Amino acid sequence: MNANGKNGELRIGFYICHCGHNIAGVVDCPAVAEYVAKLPGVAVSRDYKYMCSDPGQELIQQDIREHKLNRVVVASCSPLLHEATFRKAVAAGGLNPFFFQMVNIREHDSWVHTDRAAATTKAKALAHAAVRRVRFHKALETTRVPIHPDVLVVGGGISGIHAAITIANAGKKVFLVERDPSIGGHMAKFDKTFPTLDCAACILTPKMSAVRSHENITLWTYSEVVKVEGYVGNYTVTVKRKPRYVNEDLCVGCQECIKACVYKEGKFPDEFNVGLSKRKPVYIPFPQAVPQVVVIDPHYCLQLKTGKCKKTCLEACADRQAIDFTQKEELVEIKVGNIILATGFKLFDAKRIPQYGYGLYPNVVTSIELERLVTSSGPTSGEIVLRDGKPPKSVGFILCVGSRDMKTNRWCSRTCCMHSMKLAQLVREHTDADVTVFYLDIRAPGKGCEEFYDKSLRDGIQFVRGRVAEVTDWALAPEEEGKLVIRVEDTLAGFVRRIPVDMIVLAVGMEPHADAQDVRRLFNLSCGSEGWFLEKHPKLAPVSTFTDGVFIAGCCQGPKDIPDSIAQAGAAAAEAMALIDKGYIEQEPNTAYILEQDCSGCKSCLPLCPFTAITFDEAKQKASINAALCKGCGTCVAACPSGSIHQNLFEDEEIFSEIDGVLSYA
Amino acid sequence: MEVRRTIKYEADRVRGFSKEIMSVSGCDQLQSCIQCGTCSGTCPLSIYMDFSPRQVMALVRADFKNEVLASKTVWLCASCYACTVECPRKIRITDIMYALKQRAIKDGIYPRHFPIPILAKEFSEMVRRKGRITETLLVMRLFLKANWRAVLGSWRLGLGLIRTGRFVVRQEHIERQAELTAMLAAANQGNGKPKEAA
Amino acid sequence: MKYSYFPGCSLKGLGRSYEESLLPVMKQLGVEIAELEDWNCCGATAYMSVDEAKAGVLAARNLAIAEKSGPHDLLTPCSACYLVLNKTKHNLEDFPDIRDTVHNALRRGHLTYSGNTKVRHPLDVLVHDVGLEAIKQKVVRPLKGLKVAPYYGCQVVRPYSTFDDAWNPTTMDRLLAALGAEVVHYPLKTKCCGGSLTGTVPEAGLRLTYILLKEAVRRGADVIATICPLCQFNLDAYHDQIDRRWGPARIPTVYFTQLMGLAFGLPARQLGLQRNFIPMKALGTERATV
Amino acid sequence: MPDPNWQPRIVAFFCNWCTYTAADLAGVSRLKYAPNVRVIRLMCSGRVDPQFVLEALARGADGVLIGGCHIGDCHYVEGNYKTVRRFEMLKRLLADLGIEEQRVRLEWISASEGDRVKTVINEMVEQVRALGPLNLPNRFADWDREVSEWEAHLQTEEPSARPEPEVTHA
Repeated sequence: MNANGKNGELRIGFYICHCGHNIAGVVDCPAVAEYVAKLPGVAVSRDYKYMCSDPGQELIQQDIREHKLNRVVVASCSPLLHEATFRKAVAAGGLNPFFFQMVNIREHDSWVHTDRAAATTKAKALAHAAVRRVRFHKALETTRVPIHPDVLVVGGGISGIHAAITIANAGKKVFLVERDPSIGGHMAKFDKTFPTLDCAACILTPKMSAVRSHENITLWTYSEVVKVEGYVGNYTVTVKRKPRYVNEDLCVGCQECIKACVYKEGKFPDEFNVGLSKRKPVYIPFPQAVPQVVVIDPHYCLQLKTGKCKKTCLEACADRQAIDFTQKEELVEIKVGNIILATGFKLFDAKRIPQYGYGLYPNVVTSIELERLVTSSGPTSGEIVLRDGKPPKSVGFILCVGSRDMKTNRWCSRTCCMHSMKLAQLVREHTDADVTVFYLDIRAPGKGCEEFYDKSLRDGIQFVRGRVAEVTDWALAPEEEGKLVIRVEDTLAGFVRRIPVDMIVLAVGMEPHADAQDVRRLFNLSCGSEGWFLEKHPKLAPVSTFTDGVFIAGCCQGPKDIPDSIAQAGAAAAEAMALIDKGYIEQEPNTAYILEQDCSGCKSCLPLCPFTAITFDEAKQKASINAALCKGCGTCVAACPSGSIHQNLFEDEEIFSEIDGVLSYA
Repeated sequence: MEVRRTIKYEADRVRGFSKEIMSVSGCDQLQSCIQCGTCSGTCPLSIYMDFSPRQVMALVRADFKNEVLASKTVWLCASCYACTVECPRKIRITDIMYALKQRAIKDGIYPRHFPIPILAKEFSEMVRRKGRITETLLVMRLFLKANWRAVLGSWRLGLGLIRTGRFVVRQEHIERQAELTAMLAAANQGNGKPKEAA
Repeated sequence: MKYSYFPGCSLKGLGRSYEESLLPVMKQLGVEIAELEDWNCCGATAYMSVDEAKAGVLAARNLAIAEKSGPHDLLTPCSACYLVLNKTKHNLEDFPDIRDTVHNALRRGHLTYSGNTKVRHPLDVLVHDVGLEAIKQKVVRPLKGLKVAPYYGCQVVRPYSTFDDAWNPTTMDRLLAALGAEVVHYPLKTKCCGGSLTGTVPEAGLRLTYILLKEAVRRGADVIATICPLCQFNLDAYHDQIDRRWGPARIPTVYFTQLMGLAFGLPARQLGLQRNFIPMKALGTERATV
Repeated sequence: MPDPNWQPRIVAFFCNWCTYTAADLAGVSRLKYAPNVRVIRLMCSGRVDPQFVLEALARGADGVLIGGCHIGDCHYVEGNYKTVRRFEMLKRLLADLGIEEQRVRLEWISASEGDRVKTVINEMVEQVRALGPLNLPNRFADWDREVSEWEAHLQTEEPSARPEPEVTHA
């Protein structure tokens, strides 16, 4: 016990936190303190209202000085929350911070049990284990790992764009990788934004241009991350750049090739207009696309499909020679220190609720389809019309389509109420139609949103509270002939109604991308049960993840509106920049090490390490571990047949003493 | 003008009623009801009900036992299960309706001269005694008990059934009636374990 | 291919033409059918309304007898029986309390049920076990030009069906098409026919029947095909009352098995088609006298 | 007759990233579960040395629960694969020792599955409760006593039966 007091005496300070009533309401804290006081080596044992408060931390420091403590144990909340706090306090008291052990009696005890006696017994057992364990603790030093200053942002929607620009403006290099041929994401498809009704393009386009022109941003559209290696500060990322068959550096976006294409008219569903219009095999996704570079779709291009085409596009491009049918997929490797994921969401497929007739009745559309219809740059140049070209006389909005429903998605998608009211107002603006909104609850908590709801009410939009049961096309009354009929209980009036309308708009909710699980694995993240990326802490670390140096922003974390997405993107950028500006991260010294004299040279540890931290010295016939590469999982420690591998902070004797400890009190 | 007070006082609630209904197998999900009205909107018969299915859910949850049991709603349920399949909270509404019907019959609280509870009772009585149902006989019995006038109104239907050879007058029955009777009697005793206090 | 067969009370009474057509069709296809020995009433929806425990016992006795009789699936043509037997099967799996009560009662009759017997509807068996190809091979008189509205009703597709969608089932559509019939788009295919309310509360029950009929007529159907004895009865038997209340909506309603029989070349009388109130004229069956 | 006040004692080894976090989540969500489990935090389920499990049982635990990230989700890429392999070995060993299989359980619980922590712990506590106390420490004592008695017996009764130590001379 080299680090103990002068004569090797162990002097442990034990502190149990009441956490107000959080712990003390279930666990008898004074009784635990009394019990621990009698354990060997314990010099001080106290219970205190809030250990994490300044006076609480001061108490530890004072005791270290006055009682010559050389070990500290705090029983309070989860170490994932406050271990760092107490280590700092211990260090401030003049002790090595790793002479500390934390006991989780809140998340693992008082919050999950109701029986006071049993919870107190458990707290004593856990405290006993820590007191035994801390005896074996050693003085350790954290190591510093430098942070690579470049950042990768994945996803070029409004969140990714904002994060990239924020970081680039601070003078850091950013790689922005987008899967589609243009950045802009969902927002680029919107006409106006709630609750201010300002034009989406007017506020988004300048940011998209800023991305293109920013000297610190490398923009790779039509690209996907395929591999991520390394760890915080030092990630090596492989990006797949899909061939667009057009040289980005040479194309000037004149679109002559599109005009010249052998397909005289668009023939294939236009993704940007959600299939409401047609495009050619060679196209630019939308007029404001960034980059202004055409893309050739290999699924439809005659030349790429059959090799037999007049290649009129090549002629049109003439001496610029930007079109290159030989382009191949490319893999590019980059090094970055931090990663921000802003991969967004996908819209709920309305066909999954067959009773609303989407796909069966042509005038049942989704909210995003109406959004395209209402946009002046859209397929109808801003005319809201039925499939037959006539303007609707009545429009019904059905809310919560695929949301708040245990059979589809349980969550509230948060934006559909406001989005629908915005569209409802635009319908009123553009047509003479009567508009009825069918809702469950109007959720308008954002700034200016309740006022927007009030405006909708005063604009004469009808609101019927009830979840629509079905949309049908059969008439039971003369006014229903030729109409779509909504059957719904008007829950406020208290009876069932049949309401005939010309057009029905389904407010489809948000859900995680189909490949969210693959992306999650790629970046080593967790997902909640719904499939959204999981933040490190729902309140205190909303953009951090359990993987250091990987942050999340926008709707990949859960449904949110534009202001919230941007706020998160800014927060993620700030978190990344904080790490970059600090220049290094302190690594938990939980690395494994090999006692050379005990190593038998059996090599069984070598293949176990996924980080190739273990090397073998053929001359000495001994293995050794590179602490800089070791991530501290301890797998090799458990596997070493000769017991020569040890792990700091998780030494065998520390764990054995913990096992002893938890079992020593019935 | 005649007026009626509709206010409800706390004393009008029958405390524990909702718990009792929710303790019936499969009915606990009622707690999740968000009063969206999908059940009423989907129900083909809600347009004839005095309380819509959604309102019944609310009344049960708030312990308004007398109001629920006296309503026609549960008896108008045709057991088509549309509400159960469509409910976004996966509430087994049809089963709750059954639980309410059972409760109503047990407590004798149901609308008077209403044929449906009578049908249910006559049906079960015929099954208990014969093991099988002879529909035409059952319907005759029902009409006689609930509304003998209807027999006259349906004479054409009866005649048609006779002509098409569908009017069966011989009571169907099973062979081992004693076995069935013993089993039904055993069902009365529950699972053979002492019942937990509700 | 062998199945146990639970006819249910209706197929011995008002719905006897269902059985009359089902059995020869199955025979034609080489499907062996053995009627359950001493089966009892499934309890239907009425018994559930009175006593849940007894309703479970009634249904379980049949399941137990079926299990005792062999490892075959239990063919259950009546929708109500199909629902009740399946529901009981599910309840026995899901709710220990019901399980204990039912098993306790079964012991009195020296019966046991371990949950092995599957309850299947003939539609499911015909399309998924026998197969459309085998059925097509038996067709000698294709139902060419016959416009059929496929009507499934409620209790086969909801809530316990495992073989088709609860909102938009298509099994019968495909079967009818295999017989050569023209299948009419009929979005009311899973709407309720009114069940027993047609008799008890005709104002409500018959209105549902009327809407089903009217919409089938409006969509140009010659005949409605059904899979349930109560649906068939409701859609067929009340036309005089419907006429009086809302005006005529006359269209014949037959069992899908009757259409199969006709396509297989069996005589209409052998399929019980003479029992219809509204006769099927198109294929030259005898007109029932009303 | 077992002690009516007997409560199963279960030692759990949870990985820091998934299962320990899930247990924290269970706490934050105020889910309630049986108080019989004592959790020891490790960075990865791959750190669980079979000896930890044996030690826990030898020291009086009635069951051991190991919790890690789902396969494919390991924070350390593949640590939990090693856990699986070791666990299989361990189960065989425990079977040889006559310890019931249900006393040792390996579960994958991700950081978001707080409710699963509750379910698994409650299930396991009930399973172990049904099995009754394992009581290895006392069994060891019994075995020790038997062995020493037997040795003593050998020494007193048949000293000549003991083989003479072999001595070799260089």
